[in-house]
Amino acid sequence: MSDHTQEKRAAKTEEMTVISNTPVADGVFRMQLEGTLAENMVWPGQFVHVQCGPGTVPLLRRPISICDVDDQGRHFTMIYRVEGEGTRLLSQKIPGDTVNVLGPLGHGFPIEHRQAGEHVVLVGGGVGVPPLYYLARKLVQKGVNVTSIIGFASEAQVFLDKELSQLGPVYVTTMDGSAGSKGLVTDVLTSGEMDSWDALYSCGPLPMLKALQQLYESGTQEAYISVEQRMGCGVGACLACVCQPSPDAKEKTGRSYFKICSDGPVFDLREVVL
Amino acid sequence: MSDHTQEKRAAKTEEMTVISNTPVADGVFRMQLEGTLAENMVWPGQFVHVQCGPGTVPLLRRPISICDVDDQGRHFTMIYRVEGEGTRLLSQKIPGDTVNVLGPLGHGFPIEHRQAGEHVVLVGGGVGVPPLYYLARKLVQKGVNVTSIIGFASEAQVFLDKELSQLGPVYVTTMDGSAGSKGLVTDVLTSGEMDSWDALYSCGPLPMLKALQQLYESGTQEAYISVEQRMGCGVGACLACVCQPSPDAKEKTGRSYFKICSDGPVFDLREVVL
Amino acid sequence: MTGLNRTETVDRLRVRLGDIEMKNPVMPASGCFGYGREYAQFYDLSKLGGIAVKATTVEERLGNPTPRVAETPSGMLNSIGLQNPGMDRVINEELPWLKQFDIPVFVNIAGTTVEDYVEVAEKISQRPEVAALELNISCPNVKCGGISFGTDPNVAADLTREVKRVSRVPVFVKLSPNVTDIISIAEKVEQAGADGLSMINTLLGMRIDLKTRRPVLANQSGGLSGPAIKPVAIRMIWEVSHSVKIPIIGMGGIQSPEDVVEFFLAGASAVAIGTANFVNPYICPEVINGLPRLLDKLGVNEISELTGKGLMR
Amino acid sequence: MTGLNRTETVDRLRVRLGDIEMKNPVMPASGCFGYGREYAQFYDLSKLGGIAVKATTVEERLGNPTPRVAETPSGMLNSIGLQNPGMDRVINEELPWLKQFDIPVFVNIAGTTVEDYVEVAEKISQRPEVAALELNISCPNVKCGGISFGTDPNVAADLTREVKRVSRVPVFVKLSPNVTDIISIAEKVEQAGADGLSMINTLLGMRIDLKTRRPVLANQSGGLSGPAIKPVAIRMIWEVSHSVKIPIIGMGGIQSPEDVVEFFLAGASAVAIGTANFVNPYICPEVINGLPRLLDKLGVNEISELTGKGLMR
Ligand SMILES: Cc1cc2nc3c(=O)[nH]c(=O)nc-3n(C[C@H](O)[C@H](O)[C@H](O)COP(=O)(O)OP(=O)(O)OC[C@H]3O[C@@H](n4cnc5c(N)ncnc54)[C@H](O)[C@@H]3O)c2cc1C
Ligand SMILES: Cc1cc2nc3c(=O)[nH]c(=O)nc-3n(C[C@H](O)[C@H](O)[C@H](O)COP(=O)(O)OP(=O)(O)OC[C@H]3O[C@@H](n4cnc5c(N)ncnc54)[C@H](O)[C@@H]3O)c2cc1C
Ligand SMILES: Cc1cc2nc3c(=O)[nH]c(=O)nc-3n(C[C@H](O)[C@H](O)[C@H](O)COP(=O)(O)O)c2cc1C
Ligand SMILES: Cc1cc2nc3c(=O)[nH]c(=O)nc-3n(C[C@H](O)[C@H](O)[C@H](O)COP(=O)(O)O)c2cc1C
Ligand code: FES
Ligand code: FES
Repeated sequence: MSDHTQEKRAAKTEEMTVISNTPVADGVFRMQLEGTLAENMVWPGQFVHVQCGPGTVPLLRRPISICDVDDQGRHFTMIYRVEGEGTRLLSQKIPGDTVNVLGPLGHGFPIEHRQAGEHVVLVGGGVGVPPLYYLARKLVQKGVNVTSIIGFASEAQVFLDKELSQLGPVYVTTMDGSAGSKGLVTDVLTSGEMDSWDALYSCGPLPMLKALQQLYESGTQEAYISVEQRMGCGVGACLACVCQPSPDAKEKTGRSYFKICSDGPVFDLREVVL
Repeated sequence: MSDHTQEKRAAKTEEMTVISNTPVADGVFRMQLEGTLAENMVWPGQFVHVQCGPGTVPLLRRPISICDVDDQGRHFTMIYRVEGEGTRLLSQKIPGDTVNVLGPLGHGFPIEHRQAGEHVVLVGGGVGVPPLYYLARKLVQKGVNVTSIIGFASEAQVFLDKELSQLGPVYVTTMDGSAGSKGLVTDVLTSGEMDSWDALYSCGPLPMLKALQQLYESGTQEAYISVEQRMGCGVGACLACVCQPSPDAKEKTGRSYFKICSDGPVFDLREVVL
Repeated sequence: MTGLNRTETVDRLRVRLGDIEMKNPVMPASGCFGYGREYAQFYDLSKLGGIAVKATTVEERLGNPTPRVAETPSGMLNSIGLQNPGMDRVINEELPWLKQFDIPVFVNIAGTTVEDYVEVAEKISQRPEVAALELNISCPNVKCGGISFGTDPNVAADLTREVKRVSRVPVFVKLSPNVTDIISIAEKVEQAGADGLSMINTLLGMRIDLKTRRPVLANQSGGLSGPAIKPVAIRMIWEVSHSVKIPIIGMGGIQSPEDVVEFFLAGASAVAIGTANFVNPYICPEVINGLPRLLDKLGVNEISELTGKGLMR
Repeated sequence: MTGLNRTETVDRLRVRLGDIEMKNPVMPASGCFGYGREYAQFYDLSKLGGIAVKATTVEERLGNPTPRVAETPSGMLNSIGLQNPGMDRVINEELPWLKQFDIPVFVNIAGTTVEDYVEVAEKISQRPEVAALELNISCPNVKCGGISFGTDPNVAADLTREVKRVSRVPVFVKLSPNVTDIISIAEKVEQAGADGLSMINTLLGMRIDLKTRRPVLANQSGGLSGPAIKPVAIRMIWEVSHSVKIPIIGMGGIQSPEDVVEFFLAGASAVAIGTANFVNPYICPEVINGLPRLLDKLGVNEISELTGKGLMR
């Protein structure tokens, strides 16, 4: 729902081929999928809707963020945590298997107005970190300076820290202090050690997003969050995934609700009620 | 439900390993499965109840006859036709995959009273032929002379003809005459070209079994048939698979119904109403 | 394919629901397809036999709190509620857009009082884009302690009668399966003037999260849809089609041409596909395209021949 | 595991259904386990929390014609009918055999008139092997035009009252889910003296074979069971448990320890497993064995603490 226009390419379905599917942290897998769909995945922050099994159990697709796309647009990467039946089935796929993917879906992070030399902070938590990686790559390509602050439960859950550190400084936090600094990502933001920044982009669990809203809602700094919700269609038709606009956004947009799958998942931090 | 006692070994479930799974005729596959269960499969005519998929679709197991067991009791063979979803999933299994098998189940063909030198006719139709192969092997081991009459729709559907011909004479019939003689298995039986026989064992589609009943019911020659019915449990608990005893059998056994899965699938030809 | 064959293929799938002609029997089910815009990015909606749009009420409704969907074995639960922008915006913004596809539009209408329904019916049915109303009687009736209109034959019949009085287009009544005796409801609704029936709406179901110990849906319970309910739909359509003469739009778990034929044999004259759109956005055209081959296999020329041709055993 | 731990494990699973003690909450469901003999070849039945045996009638019944089962997405249909050898043979041949396992036996009883039920109840409940009767009220009532006893609150209550009058053991009433308002039936049945409820019986469903154009089941329609109906069962148990005080035996699609806990949170005090026995003959002991670990994971000591502990949202 941002004002910024951004190239959004067509979504379709495709049986994509698994190139790799390997654990990157405790219960977390990285899957690379090949197919023509990848060339449409040009906007970081979008997601795909994935059919995890062949039959009717599980019935619905699962939304997973696009974590990276190769520069030729031939394959993309997603990183997912095994939560329930759907992601468990995904984790059993081996190279050569196919996965039916619907995407790319939704509105990603608005970045076309970013200028070289700006400083952007990426704030991620757990399986909210993956979309930030593709975002970081795109930003760095534009000459934007990127600092990542990524939080996990503990050391065993940490991933993408090394990859992100090749694109800019990375702060890792863990709840138990077993890796990086002990505490929350917001502790880093408020610690004073951060350089000033031009925009913040975030994806992570609801409490994290709420904490960010509390920190920045009343201010004026540019900030975007990617929001999760249980989905049905993933394309804006079923109204499973609605969220409420803030009073301001309601007035500005005339909208009484947003659909996270198609208006989001990325929203202006001040635009939605969490 | 035959009077003859026969060794019936315990049934259990096992994740058996697919050794091979290859087409043997149009839409018909032979699957070899390895596991300790095979050593209990000593009685020809018994069946296994097979879980075709991992989840709840399809939900129920599928009954498939035991077609052969190696002499060491390490693996067994089944031959199945792709009919619907269950057998379709089975046909996609590759060596190394596992299949959950419950068995061996039911009462097989009574053969412990057979004498060397006797002449036995095996009459099979379509996917009713497989259990007759194991039966033929066991009979030949006892020195019994075996003649097989096996019927199929057409040439493309014929299977096990070569294997059976190593155990005795084989008559093939097809509906369209594209292989063997044109017509039904019963045509061979009534043609007069058959030597006289001491017993008949049969497995095949309902119309075939009915024709056999009509031919021999009023006579006194020993004859057994293996009957099919849609099954639930496969072990005699749910009463999905009942059939009616003939008046004689009712009187003799005091039974008002038979369970095909546990009293059968093999019955005396004169024992059941088809 | 030659032009001749193509014409034949089209004709084979043609069905009639009373006065409504459909070039094929498949439409998306209400609530599962929005007003069509989202799926128009995947294919040309004029391929559809028709379209049933989301329940429309007098005023805008915001529906239930989230989470609104949950997964069940071969099914899903939803508690969207009656979220919709209200009839005026539907009339001004959605219906005109749908006109371009030249397919019969079934507008699902809902309310909490008879007056609500009548108001929507009157206004919506005047729009030239509307082929028929689909009366969603599964809604709670606020004047009867919140019990759904669809659970009492007389209440359902009264509502049907009132809506028929004002509607300029045929009225299909969408029956709730959460009833003891669906036959008597269908019969009463037919007597009250319904031009057809849609069945079935969702079964009431629920899931509880073991960790939070709370229902997965914020609304506690929701409507069960998808393949899991197909046998219930088939049974109800079979029973009802043996008791009424008006045409039935069948739905509940359809995801293949085979399912469509099963619904026809049970008594349906057309079908709607709901949940399966979420699994495969192309499901409606794929099912439509698959029908001619299945008819060939079954030795049937026109699909309309199959309606109610299921035989007793 | 040490002896001490083992004792603790056993205690954690203990539940009470009124006066009936069960060492664990899992029993096979009526009709899915015969009288136990077949499954005794797979494991020692004394591992079970109890056993519900097939519906028993006054005289022998031969049930419906075959085919009697059909497959549906995540479910199955059955139309076994009330096939059973009649109460005398159950009393003489089956119950004495079950005695050896020392587990509560729930005898499911059925009939077509109130008198039938009363006769079976009186006779069966005198047997020392019987812990409780399970009143199957889904049967057609021949004196009321074949409508099931279970669909009318007053008919169900009258039947319950008559059976209670003669029964020497607690009476659990097994509710049919094919009703508009299961709460009022549950309440009436409770008022009529029921000691507990079993729910749910099967949903009515049907499948049609495309080739023969006939219903797959010889009886046309049948009862839908298995995972597909779980969300309906959870919803009904949740609703009913908020309206009655008597204990509920929950069933409908259970196939894992997680399912058992979901039923407890919805309001069940024990559970029965039906269809899953056909898929995995060891399912009951496997679920029982898996429960302690799940309780650990959920931080719960005794499973009985979970009954009705599902929270509103
Ligand atoms: C836009 C978006 C992007 C996401 N990106 C990622 C990602 O990159 N990596 C990752 O690991 N996870 C991601 N998630 C969360 C992921 O969708 C869930 O973990 C996953 O759906 C769980 O499915 P399951 O079958 O394993 O679990 P189950 O709990 O068995 O799922 C049951 C149902 O609940 C839904 N569900 C459960 N948890 C969530 C959740 N957190 N959000 C939405 N639906 C949920 C499932 O989709 C399914 O319909 C994303 C979610 C959204 C909405
Ligand atoms: C004792 C016995 C032994 C059998 N041995 C063999 C064999 O060796 N080779 C072989 O190819 N087939 C055999 N069959 C038939 C085989 O069980 C069915 O073809 C198979 O179950 C079809 O399953 P499906 O999912 O592919 O078909 P679907 O039609 O989708 O099955 C739907 C349901 O109907 C049942 N069903 C369908 N056809 C039959 C049938 N003919 N008999 C019993 N149940 C059926 C299925 O088990 C399932 O529950 C045997 C059947 C029985 C009873
Ligand atoms: C998300 C969702 C929303 C629905 N909304 C409506 C609705 O607004 N009005 C209505 O009559 N039915 C509604 N339904 C019911 C469907 O139209 C359909 O009757 C039901 O889902 C069964 O079909 P299916 O199994 O193909 O989904 C909805 C179903 C779903 C899954
Ligand atoms: C084959 C079969 C036979 C059944 N017979 C009976 C019966 O005799 N009496 C009864 O009350 N319920 C009967 N039921 C219903 C079950 O006891 C149970 O309520 C229902 O199947 C739901 O549980 P499930 O999904 O675990 O099977 C039967 C169910 C099946 C599948
Ligand atoms: S998931 Fe269907 S509208 Fe968003
Ligand atoms: S299949 Fe259950 S008794 Fe035979």
